Amino acid sequence: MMIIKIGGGDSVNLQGIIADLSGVSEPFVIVHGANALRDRLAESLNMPKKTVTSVSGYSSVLSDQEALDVMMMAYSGLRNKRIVELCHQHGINAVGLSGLDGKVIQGQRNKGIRVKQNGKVKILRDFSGKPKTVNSRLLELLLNNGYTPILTVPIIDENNRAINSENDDIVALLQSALQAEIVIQLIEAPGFLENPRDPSTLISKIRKEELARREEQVEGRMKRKILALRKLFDRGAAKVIIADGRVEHPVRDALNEKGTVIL
Amino acid sequence: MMIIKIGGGDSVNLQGIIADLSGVSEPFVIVHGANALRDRLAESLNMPKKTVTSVSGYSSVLSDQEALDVMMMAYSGLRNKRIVELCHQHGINAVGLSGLDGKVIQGQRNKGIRVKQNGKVKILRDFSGKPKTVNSRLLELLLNNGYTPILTVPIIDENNRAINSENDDIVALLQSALQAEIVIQLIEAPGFLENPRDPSTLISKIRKEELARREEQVEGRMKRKILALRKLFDRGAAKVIIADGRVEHPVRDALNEKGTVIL
Amino acid sequence: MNQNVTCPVCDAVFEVAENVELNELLTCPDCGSELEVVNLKPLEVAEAPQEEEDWGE
Amino acid sequence: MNQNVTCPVCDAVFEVAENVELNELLTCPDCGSELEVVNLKPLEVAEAPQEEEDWGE
Repeated sequence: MMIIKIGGGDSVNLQGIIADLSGVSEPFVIVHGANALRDRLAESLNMPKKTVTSVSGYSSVLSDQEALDVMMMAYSGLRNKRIVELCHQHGINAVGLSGLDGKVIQGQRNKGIRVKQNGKVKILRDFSGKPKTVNSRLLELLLNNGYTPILTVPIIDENNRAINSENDDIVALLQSALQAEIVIQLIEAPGFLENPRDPSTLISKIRKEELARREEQVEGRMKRKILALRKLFDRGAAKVIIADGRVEHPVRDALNEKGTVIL
Repeated sequence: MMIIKIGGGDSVNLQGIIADLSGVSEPFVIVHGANALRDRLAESLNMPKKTVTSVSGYSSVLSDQEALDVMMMAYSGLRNKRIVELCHQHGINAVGLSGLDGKVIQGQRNKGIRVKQNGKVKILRDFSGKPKTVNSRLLELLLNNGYTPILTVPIIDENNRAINSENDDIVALLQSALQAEIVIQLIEAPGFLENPRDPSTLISKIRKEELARREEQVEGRMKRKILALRKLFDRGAAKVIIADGRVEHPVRDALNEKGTVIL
Repeated sequence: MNQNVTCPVCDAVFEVAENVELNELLTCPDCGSELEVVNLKPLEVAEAPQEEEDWGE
Repeated sequence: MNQNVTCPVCDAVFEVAENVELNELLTCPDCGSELEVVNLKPLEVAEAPQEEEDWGE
C-alpha cells in the first residue's frame, strides 16, 4: 500500500502523476492539496486569506466559515473532481472524498489560540484542528471493491463540523491506519534542499534517525514538515520519498528514488 | 427506497430538510442542485453563464470547461459538502459524490447543436449530455454499509470526461436503478401551479395518465419537467411529490402530501 | 481562392467558399448530406451529427 | 462602573474592567487561573483552554 501526497501548487504536473500511477500495480490512496488554487479563488472572491499570529509567535491561517467555503470549492470541489476525472481517463477507478464524507477523517477542533487584539490577549477559535481517527472500514470497503480513494480537506470534528487540517498530519494518520509501507510526497522542488534557494543542494538520503537533529536546525513550516515526517516513521512507515511533482514522470522518478529518500 | 431531490435555489431550507430526513426510517438517496450558488459564483468570478439558442429555438446553458470548473466548485464542492456536514450533524452517515466518483452516473455527451453564428449555421459542442447508466453496485455497497449517498453533477461521459446534465434526468435514472417507490422534489414553490405566479392555484393531485396532456399545454422548462416526470412513471415510480422546499418541515409536509402528488 | 473537398458520403468533389469556418455546416450539392467542417488546414469535412434537441440545463 | 465576577476555580469574587471584551483572557487575582470571558451580558467567565501551539496550515 502506498500513499501519494500531491502538493497544491500550480506547477504540479497532475497529468504526469496520474499517467504514472496508472502503471502502478501496488494499491494506493491519493491525498491532495489545492492551496494555490484556493488562494487565487479567495482573491477573486475578495475574501483574502487571513493569517493570525499567536502570542507565542506561531502564525497560522485563520479558518473561519468563509475560508471553509472557499476550501470546499477549491479542494473538495474543483481540484478533487479534476483529479478524479483524470484518473478515470487513465483507467484508475477513483472516488473523491473529503474528510467529511462518511467521516473518513475525523479530528479534534483546536481549543483556540491566544492572540493580541487591540492591546488585549484574547482566545481566538476558528474551524481548524488535528486529525485523530480514520474510517478505515470505508477506505477498505472502497479499496477491496476496486476503487481508489482521492482524499482532501476539510475533515470532520467531534461536533460534526467541517474543519481545516494539515495535509501532512492527515498523511501520517492514513499511513498508520492503512499500514502503508511507502509514502511519496510530490512537491514543487526536487526534494529536501540544504539551501531552499539552490536546487543543486538536494539531499538524496536521510536516515530517519537524523530527522530529530534536522528538526532542531529549521524553523516554521519546514520544522512542522520534519515533525510530521518523524510521526510517519514512528507509526511504521518503511520509506518516505519527497520528490519533484513538476517533472514529466513525477511518480516514476520518485519510485526510482530520484529526490530525497528517507528510511 | 426514496429519492429526495433538493432544488438549487437560495431560499431552500436545507436545515429543515435534513432535520426531517433524520427522522425517516426508509432508506433514501439525495440528489441536489446549486444553480443559484453557481450563478452568483460565476458572476463574482466574472464568468457569467453563457446560453445558446439552437436553430430550432431551444435555448440551453453552454457548458464549456470554465462552466464545468464553476460547477465543480458550487455543486460538487460547496453545496455537496455543506449538505454532507448538515447530515452528520443530524445523525445521517452521508457520503457526497459527483457523478464522476466511481462513475456513479455515466452519460452520453451531446453530439452538438446547430447554432447561428455570424450568419452561418455551425455545430456547437459543449460538455453536456444525457445520463444513461448508474453504478448501482457502488450505491448499494454504500447503502448496505449504512451510508447515505448525496449525489450531484457533473457526471462522466463515454470518454471519461466531466459533463453537465439535467438533475431531473439523473433522478429518473436513479429511480429506476434503485427501484425507488417515492420521489420527493423540493422546489421554491408550493408545488405545481396552474398559474405560476399565483400560489393559490396549487394543483394538489395529478393522475400520471394526465401528464401527457399537460405536457402539450406548456413550453420550455416546464415541458422538460413534465417529460422527466413521465419518464419516472414509465420506469415504475409509484408516487412523485413536488413540494415546497422553503417551509419549516419540507420533507414532513411532502410525506403528508402537502404539495402536488402525482400517482 | 476557393478550395475543393470530397463528400465522405458520395465522393462527389465540390467547391467550398474561402471564408468557411471550423464546425460550419455544409450540404453536399450532389447527395444533399449534411457535412461539418472538422478541420481547416487541411480542409476536412465529416458527416454532421444528426439533429438533436439539446435541452441543456 | 466595573462588574464583579466569580472565579470558577477558587470561587473568589473579583472586579473586571468595564471595557472587557468577549473571549478576553483574565487571570484570577486569588488563584492565578487563566479565565476566558465567555459571555458579556450577563458577564460570565470559564477556565481558559490550556496553551496550544495551533500550527494551522
